[in-house]
Amino acid sequence: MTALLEVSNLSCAFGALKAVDEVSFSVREGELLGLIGPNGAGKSTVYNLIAGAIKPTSGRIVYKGRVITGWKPFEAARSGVARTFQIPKPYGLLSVIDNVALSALLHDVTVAAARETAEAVITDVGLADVMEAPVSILTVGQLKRLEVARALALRPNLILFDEIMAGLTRPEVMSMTELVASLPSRGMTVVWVEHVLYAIMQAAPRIMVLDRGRVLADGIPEEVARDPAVIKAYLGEEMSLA
Amino acid sequence: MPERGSISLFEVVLFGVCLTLVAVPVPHFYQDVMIVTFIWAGVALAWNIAGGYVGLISFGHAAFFAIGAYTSTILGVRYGVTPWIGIWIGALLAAALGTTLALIGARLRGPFFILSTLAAAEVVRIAALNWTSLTGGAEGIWIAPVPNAVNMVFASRTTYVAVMLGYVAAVYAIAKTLEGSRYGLRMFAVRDDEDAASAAGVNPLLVRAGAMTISAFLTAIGGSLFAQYFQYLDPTHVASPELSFQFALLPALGGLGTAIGPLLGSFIIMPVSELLRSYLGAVFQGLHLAIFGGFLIVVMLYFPDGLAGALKRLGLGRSKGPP
Amino acid sequence: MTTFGQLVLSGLLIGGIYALMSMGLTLIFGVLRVVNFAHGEFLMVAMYGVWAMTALLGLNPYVAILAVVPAMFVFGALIHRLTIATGVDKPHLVLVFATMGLSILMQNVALMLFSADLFDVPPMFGGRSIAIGPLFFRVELLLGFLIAVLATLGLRWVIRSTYLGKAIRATVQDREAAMLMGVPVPHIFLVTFAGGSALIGLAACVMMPLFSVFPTVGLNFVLIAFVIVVLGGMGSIEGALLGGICIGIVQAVSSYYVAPAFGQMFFFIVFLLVMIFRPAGLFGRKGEAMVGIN
Amino acid sequence: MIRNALKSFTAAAAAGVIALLSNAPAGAQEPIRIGVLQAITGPFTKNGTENWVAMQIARDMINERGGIPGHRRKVEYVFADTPTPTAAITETERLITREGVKITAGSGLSPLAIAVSQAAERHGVFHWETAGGAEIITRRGHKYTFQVAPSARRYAEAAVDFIVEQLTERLGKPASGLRVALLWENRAWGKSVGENVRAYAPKKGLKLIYDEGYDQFITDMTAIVQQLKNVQPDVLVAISFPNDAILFQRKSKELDFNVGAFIGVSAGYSNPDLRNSIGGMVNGIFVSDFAVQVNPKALDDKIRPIAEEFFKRYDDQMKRPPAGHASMAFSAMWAFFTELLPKAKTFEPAELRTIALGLDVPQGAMANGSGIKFTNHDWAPDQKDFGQNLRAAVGVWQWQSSGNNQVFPTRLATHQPAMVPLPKWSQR
Repeated sequence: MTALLEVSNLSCAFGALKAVDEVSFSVREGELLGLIGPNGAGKSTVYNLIAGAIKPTSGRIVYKGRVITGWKPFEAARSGVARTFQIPKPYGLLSVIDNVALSALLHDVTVAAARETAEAVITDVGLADVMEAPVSILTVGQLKRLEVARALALRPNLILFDEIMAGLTRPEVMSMTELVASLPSRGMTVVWVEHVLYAIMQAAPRIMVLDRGRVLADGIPEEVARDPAVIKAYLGEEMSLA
Repeated sequence: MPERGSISLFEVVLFGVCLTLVAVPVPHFYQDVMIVTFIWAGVALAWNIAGGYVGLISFGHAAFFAIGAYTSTILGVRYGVTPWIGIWIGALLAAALGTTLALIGARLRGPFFILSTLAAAEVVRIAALNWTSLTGGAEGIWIAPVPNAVNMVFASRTTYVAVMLGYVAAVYAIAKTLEGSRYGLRMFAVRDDEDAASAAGVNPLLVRAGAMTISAFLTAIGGSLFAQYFQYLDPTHVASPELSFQFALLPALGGLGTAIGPLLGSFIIMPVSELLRSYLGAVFQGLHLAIFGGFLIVVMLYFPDGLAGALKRLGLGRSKGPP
Repeated sequence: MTTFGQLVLSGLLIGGIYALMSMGLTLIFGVLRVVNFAHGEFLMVAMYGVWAMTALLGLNPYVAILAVVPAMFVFGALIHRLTIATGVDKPHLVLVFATMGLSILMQNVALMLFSADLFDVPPMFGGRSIAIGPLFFRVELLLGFLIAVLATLGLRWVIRSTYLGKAIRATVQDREAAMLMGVPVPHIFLVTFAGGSALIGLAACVMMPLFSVFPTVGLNFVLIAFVIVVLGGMGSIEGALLGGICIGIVQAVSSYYVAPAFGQMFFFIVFLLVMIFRPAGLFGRKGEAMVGIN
Repeated sequence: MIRNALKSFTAAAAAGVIALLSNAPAGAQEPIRIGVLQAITGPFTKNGTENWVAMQIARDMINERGGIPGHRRKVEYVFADTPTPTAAITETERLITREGVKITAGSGLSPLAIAVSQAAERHGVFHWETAGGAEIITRRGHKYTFQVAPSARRYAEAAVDFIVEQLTERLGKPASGLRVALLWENRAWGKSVGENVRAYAPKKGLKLIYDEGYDQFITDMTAIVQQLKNVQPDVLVAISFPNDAILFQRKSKELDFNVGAFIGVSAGYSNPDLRNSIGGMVNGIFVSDFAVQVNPKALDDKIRPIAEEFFKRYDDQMKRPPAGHASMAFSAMWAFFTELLPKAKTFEPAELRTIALGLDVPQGAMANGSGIKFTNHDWAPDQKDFGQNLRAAVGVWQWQSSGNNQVFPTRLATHQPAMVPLPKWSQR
């Protein structure tokens, strides 16, 4: 299996603050990588760098053997990289199905077809009952799932999740975790930034820990959880592993 | 109220009414009101494609209107090119300016974009005013009122009404089709959240430029038709900021983002303001405009989705989503 | 050389007055993120106010400041309560059109009250102008310029050094955060809008000795104000002053050397160029324009 | 009890109303309805309102005298506000098709006149244009548009003739040696007068050493005044509107720009409240304009009292003397009532047209010293005078401390030109 995504010596600084400092890692085709770390560890920055939302100060990102450092978000999407937004960004004046249908349009030609795709995905993430509703009436949990739905509707190779569990009830988390875990089997590679550890720890076969913009640990959940450095980094934060 | 994309009974009836209005003999005054209403409605619809669908609020559409009007007229009067052709040339020129403005404004949002369009329109006005050799300057340029189908000058008022209705209908159809199409969906997405749209593979700049181009194109056609009906053009009239504002106000009052909004806006506001002027204008200097201003404030603050939205809320439309 | 000197001098002085006239606009935009399209009509109202003070009470326009500025503050507060406050957290186009309606309303009410006649205040300082060698300027212009500079410094001080100023800056940086920190944001908005209007009142007092007032006088100035505010970087007070002076000089010099008829066109082109290459304005902070997103 | 009282009261009131209604002179036919179009809102408000007032005075005066002579029919106006050209068309259409008027009058400013006359012509309605000056109004081959007011060209010629006949020797220079500057506001009016000056001046041996236009929204005149200062003209002809006229005078004084003689053309400089705006600075300015208050000797005895009454009434109502366009509006309407309509039988446009073309009213028979002689209306695009009133009086009057006094042409003059050469600002 070749590396789908290759991140090498990636750095990004905002003024004096080095949010990401010489980070390198690679993700294989069909892998599910969990990205965790205490607040301000640089998770979201790495995430946005890959998604093309911000440009790195140095380092490079290779996707499918192609250097994509600092590409535009829509280029990312078109070449198969989907993302969600930590703070949901729905199209406020559109219905749920149209929100998703827009993503589906990346591959579908007609609106009708896109809406069909959208319906399937929406059912998948469990929003069937609000299919036609305006997004204005959705709860936080539902908005999070809408984000996931929009990402899935792009039918990407690489899908980036950003704290999709935040604000979800425990049962919601469970169903969502199942969904995410099932994605690799559907031929998608997943990079998943998450704060809700119990979810990611059980779903992700590989966990990478970031702290102060550097990679702290990288391995299977059990090892990572036992890693003293990680525990030290997380000290103070309540932590329920596995 | 009609749904996005699909044609509703309401629209069919509305169109029917307009057709009969054209068919049956009505006093000239009403025909003129209809002509102006139709042209303005068409331009309002065109404006809405940029302003309502993509959120590119423009206070410079008079520039496109003027370019259309002047191009077809100058070609016709000076070079004997029939307006039937001139219209399209004018529309293309305006479209080019539209694209340019969208690209110029690539980094501009909200008020900043508005002001850039306002400034661009002023440049056009002053140019038209001073480029006398081409536009006839302030004394304007006029079309000989000699009826002749080739010169698109008609003997009967009714013909004009019919042509203008054709224009509105066409623009409405285009707006409607856009609404239902994938391009429409992309426009709405860019308007509502550019980052999300971009993350969904939509190139926002392209969408903005496209919308502006179409909008300018259709506006210019309205300008040419107006010139043919009015048969006299001068910059202080067809390129004035006031006109730009009017083009923006009608959709805003009617309701942005759907085709029906601008249509209702024009069909209600234009006749009403004409009548207000007719009956109050002689009594109280300025009263009719003062009323209009106040009305605009109230609608914007308390019915931000315009008359169409207000009517919808009054239950005239199918309710969306679960109760 | 004399000619050029005269153009620059006159441009500089009138520019200062343009700046003063734009300060209210830029302040209101900077804090509320609202472009007040009725700005010109606020100026018109204030100018009628000054005229009334001089015509009815025989006050000197500069003395009238004491009455007009507070009056405009109240007027602004009133307008804010009645219209702006309702729309400030709605999409920006709501207030764009609402203020547009406001401008139409005010213009025509003025027309009903004052007719379309031009009103002026009697000339002061014996209507004489001061001569420095071959260069001439009117005392009113100089006074206006100085008042503009003082206003800039004063405003700067208020924003930088008072509690109100701190609250305002907090609001500008992050409404929600400010709210959480206990800054009464709605109140700040009210005060800012009223303050902006008061500034327009000040401008009116300075302008009345130089310009006639009539219902549509706003049109003559509002576009200049927009250009200046964008040039200076929306929301930047110092920027407004520099922008105003820029426009004043550009206008005078370009009209002289190109052609008076194109003087107007010239600064719109300047404006568009700035828009393209420096959306944040010549003196504005970078990325400022992006904040315009509603 | 009270109810009864009310009953009887209402009854009485009703009776009174009826009495009032039936009060019209016995045997009088229904009034002659004339559609009047003036802008009383929008950018043209000022002139429009003044014209409207003057026209109303004409109506009242004729009605008080028992209506149209020989017909005993009163005059009734149907008014419409025409803020923009578009509005002008719809409003004209309304008056014609809804109110059924066969005669329209007014419109005043050229852009509006163009629209109104076009709509009227389309319906074969008789249009009596009282003030619009642009030649295009009548150059379009309309059969029923009669422009009583002088065209832009006449203002230009009056100004130039005045310079040649009156100013040259006063300034002690031959026409050929005179440095003349031309300044115009670049909308329709200023442009067309400017063009005509440009065309006519050389014919009279004058040469223009300066010729510039400026935008209506100008806020700073520095550049223009400085340019003029540098070219040092002997005479300056300026076509301005009120606001820019004031700006220009103030800036000239500020920059101490002095000129031998200053001639303003109509609009801005004829605006009566110019004196309130710039005070004594107005004195000495010449204005090429419709004749306003002309030498009574120039008026024939029939019209003299009428003119005086008009000026009085206008003054009572507006608290200032009428501007040229207002007094032209009055004169035109009065002539319409007393010269044209009495000859009419059917009051149909076709008939009115024949009468109008036949009119031969000597100069001095109208309240502002004009007369009426229309040129033929056959299609003749090159014909400058086409459809114009050759006897519309244009003259030059001067702002003098004693008032606005007619100084040119000598036939109408009440005073001699004064303050030539114009004293330097330092001595004013």
